[in-house]
Amino acid sequence: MAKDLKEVKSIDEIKDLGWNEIIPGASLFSFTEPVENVVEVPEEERPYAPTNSHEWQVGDWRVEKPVYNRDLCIDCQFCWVFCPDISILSRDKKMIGVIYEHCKGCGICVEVCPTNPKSLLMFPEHMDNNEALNMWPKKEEKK
Amino acid sequence: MVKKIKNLKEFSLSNDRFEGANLMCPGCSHNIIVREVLNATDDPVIVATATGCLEVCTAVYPKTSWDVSWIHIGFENAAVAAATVSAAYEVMKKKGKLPPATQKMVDEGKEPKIVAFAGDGGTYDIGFQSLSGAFERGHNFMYVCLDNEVYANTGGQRSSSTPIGASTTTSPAGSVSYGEKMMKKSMVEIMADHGAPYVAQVSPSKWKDLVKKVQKGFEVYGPVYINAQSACTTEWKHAPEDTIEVSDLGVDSCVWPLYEIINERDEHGIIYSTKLNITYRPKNKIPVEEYLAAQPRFRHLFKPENRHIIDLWQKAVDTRWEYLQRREEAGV
Amino acid sequence: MLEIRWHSRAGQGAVTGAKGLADVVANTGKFVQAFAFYGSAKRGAAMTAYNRVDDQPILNHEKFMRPDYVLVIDPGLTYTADITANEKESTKYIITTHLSKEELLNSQPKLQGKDVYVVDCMQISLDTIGRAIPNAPMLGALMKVSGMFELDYFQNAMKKVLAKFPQKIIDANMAAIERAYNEVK
Amino acid sequence: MAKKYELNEVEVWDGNMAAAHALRQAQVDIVAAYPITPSTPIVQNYSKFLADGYVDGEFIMVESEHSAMSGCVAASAAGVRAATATSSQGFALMVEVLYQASGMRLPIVLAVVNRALAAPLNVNGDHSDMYLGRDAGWINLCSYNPQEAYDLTLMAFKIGEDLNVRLPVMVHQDGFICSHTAQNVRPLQDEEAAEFVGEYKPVNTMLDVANPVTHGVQTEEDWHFEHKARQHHDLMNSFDTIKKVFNEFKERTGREYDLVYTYKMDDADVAIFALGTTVESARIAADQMREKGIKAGVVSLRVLRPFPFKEVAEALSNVKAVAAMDRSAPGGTFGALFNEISAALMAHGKAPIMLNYIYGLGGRDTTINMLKEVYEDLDKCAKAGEAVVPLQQFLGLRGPKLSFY
Repeated sequence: MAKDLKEVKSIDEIKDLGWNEIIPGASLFSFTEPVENVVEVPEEERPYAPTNSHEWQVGDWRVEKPVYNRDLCIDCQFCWVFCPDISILSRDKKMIGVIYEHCKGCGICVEVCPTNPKSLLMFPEHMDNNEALNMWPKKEEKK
Repeated sequence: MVKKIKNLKEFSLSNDRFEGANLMCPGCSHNIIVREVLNATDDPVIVATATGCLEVCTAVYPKTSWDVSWIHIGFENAAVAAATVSAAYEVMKKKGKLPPATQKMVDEGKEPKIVAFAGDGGTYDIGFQSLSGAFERGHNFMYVCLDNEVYANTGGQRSSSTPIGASTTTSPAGSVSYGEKMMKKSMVEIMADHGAPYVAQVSPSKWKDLVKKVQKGFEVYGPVYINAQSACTTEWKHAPEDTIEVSDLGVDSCVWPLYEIINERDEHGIIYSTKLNITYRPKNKIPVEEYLAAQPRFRHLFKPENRHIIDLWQKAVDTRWEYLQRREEAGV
Repeated sequence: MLEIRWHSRAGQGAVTGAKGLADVVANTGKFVQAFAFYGSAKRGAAMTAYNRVDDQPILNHEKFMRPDYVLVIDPGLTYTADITANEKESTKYIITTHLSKEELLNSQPKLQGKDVYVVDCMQISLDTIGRAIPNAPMLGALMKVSGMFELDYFQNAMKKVLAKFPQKIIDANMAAIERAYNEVK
Repeated sequence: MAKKYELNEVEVWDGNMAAAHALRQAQVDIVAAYPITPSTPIVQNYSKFLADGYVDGEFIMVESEHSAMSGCVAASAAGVRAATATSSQGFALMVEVLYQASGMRLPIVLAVVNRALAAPLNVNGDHSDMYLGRDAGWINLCSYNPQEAYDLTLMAFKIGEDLNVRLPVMVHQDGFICSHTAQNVRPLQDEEAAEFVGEYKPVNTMLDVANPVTHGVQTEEDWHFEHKARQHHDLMNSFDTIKKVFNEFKERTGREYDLVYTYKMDDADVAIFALGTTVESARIAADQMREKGIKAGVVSLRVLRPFPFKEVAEALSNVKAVAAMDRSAPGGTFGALFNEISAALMAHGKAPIMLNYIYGLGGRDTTINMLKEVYEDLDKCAKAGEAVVPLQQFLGLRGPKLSFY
């Protein structure tokens, strides 16, 4: 009998499965237990299966990372709605930060940010976020 | 059940059912569209996806990026897949054999929404037969075409959605060619002519317009077609951060007009009214040239010998914009 | 094993006739087979249908047959189709025609010396059913010639086969069977 | 609730009607189909059953066979019982999706009414379509007459849906010679058939919104091999379930099925190995040969896939010469049956003389006399102790004799 992927606890465990342990048909599950109405459950409370890409990361794709400056943000949610990678964490209509595990560094959030100066800016991947915040530019004069 | 979304802040309360760490390119519009569609409803959603970028990047064993049930069969059959899931749902509902959690949602007025996603290759070309059949049969589902005007998944070949002058890997611009020779196929009208109750064209950059149309689509019974502009950083060759800007240029130049066609039907399904509504009018209609200039796939058109194609583009866009406005005025 | 070949035009009901006969025979506990040669031609084209009847399960799936009975339900086929193909010495022919047996043999000399019966299934079906569907009367004629079943028994059995049809049609078919049974010579 | 269909103890059904009743009695939830000769009457009959209230599910008349099988895949993944029927060109159009159905491990039932493949176009029976799909990862059951088309179609649901199997099943019957030939069929009554087939057991249904499932993933080289291995393993191991279901069916009906079909093979010197209706015609030929003192037998596969490798070798272990009868244009090699039987025999250390006959293409009549000619050839070879006729011959062909090797 195939190992039930729902019982697999970690990503590493999946990698070691033999042909005899995988689910027939290569079906994958999103959660380890039933979630009655998923839209009512925020991601931090979901019983994600290790087979859910939420549990994986693509942060290493980035060359530059978006850094978020709370002091300037007006919580307009443009970054949230246009982020292709569900990497803008927003709760109760407030922008909280960037999910770096899932952010591929596309820079859309920075482009769509309407504040002046912007509340999100791209910085080199290796730079410390506090250092980046210290380097934040001043308000740009309208040309 | 229609989800109330007054503004973007309210929309941001949505808990996504599409997950990160998928393998789509940075800056891909497909993801933005999928999020906007799924977040447009709080009802359960079941998804079918055609072979294409979205499929190969969101369900690569052993991981899935979907928190809704999802199926992929092939390149050309997303429509029949969604349509048959819809039929299977209705059979099980009629027989009283739905799984308990699903039955509970239905009892609360939250009917599952069945959505197919496919690219323009899977829609305009290889999947057209299956799409046409499913629409003619009138199944209750929504079909969203992620229209990036190119076979992106296989490396940028032309499709029948590729616009004139675009350089693709099978319609390359060269010393004696300006690239793609054909005008884009008018998919929205073709699908409206199937008698579908609701058909619309959307852009992810105009999120509110998109969400509203998806919600309208979910409210009608029958097949709904949504043609979504999907700027492709890889094949349109713009920078990933420019996805939304390029999309806006398309909308504001009227290259990608936002409109809907509503076929109103009586209780026998006879269409008694067809209405085309333009849902967005740019305040300043910008020249097509600005849209083309933002995308290196059109770079060669700016050579002197190809300038006439830019003129042709402008003429085509103006004519079409005129046509849409006249239809809207005439109420047909 | 009893073998029957029908000559018909597509649309005249030979397949239905062959299947109806099979249905009736199967009810007696015998084993049956009913099939036809189909081509791509549509309504009006000459075609053949077949029956096999046996006391054992029928295993033979060859189309080749040396028929015990040849049933011709369209008058024209007597002249245009190869109705004597693969015949045996004992093969009996039941032929739809408005001619007398003598006139028929004169008009189609290759039937001379054979065991030939004539019946005007076409006229009978027009008179009784109101349409040129000569299959039911041919079955009536076959019953008479072969002695396979008594008329009453066969008519009752056919009523069951035709049960899904309106009473009017059943009655018309019964009349057609009876007339042909009585008129075949 | 579907109405009960009143059935006689003995019905006179052609193979298509028999298969249609089996689908009806299995109370298939979704039949998605496209018409093609000679399988069309199966889905016509089914839609009539639906129109008359004898079926509760849905019949979806799609726009192509590709969509027919795609619809079955989607319905099955959604968690409902799905089935369809096809032939020939329609089967060919389905092939892409056949692989998807088996790879996704969905127990769809496909009634295949075997027909030649164009060109030239031909609507009549041969096994070209069967051969085209034999490596698609489906269980393949073969019937020789309408009764068996009915029996095996009913059994197909029970076999494919078994939780140890979860594979799609094709049931083959010969175009026209079986599909359009009415013969005595003893059906089960509706309730008995329903009880035998059982309620559909959905696995990982897409309709369960509380347990989202992803069907039809992509695999890279790191996983594809394992999934295909698992699929092959489960297909190879489906023999146990197939035999179990055959046994249950026998207990219920007295009708006996086995992986390999044999007739008078206990003492046979020569054997015809064929598929489909020819198997039964060959029995008549074998009996007639025996009257002449030639010990002739017949062997066939009831289960083409998984291929009963060991049982085939066992069935032929004592014969001197075997004719593998392939009803499909071999396309530049020996017929598939010839190759597979030869491999089974060689692997088991048996080496009877093997002959290959290509026959019956495009519905060409296969007569008892032709089959007797084959036995005569086999007898000659058996007596000579070597092949004294060409190894591959075309049987019943006009023009000069065509043979190879």
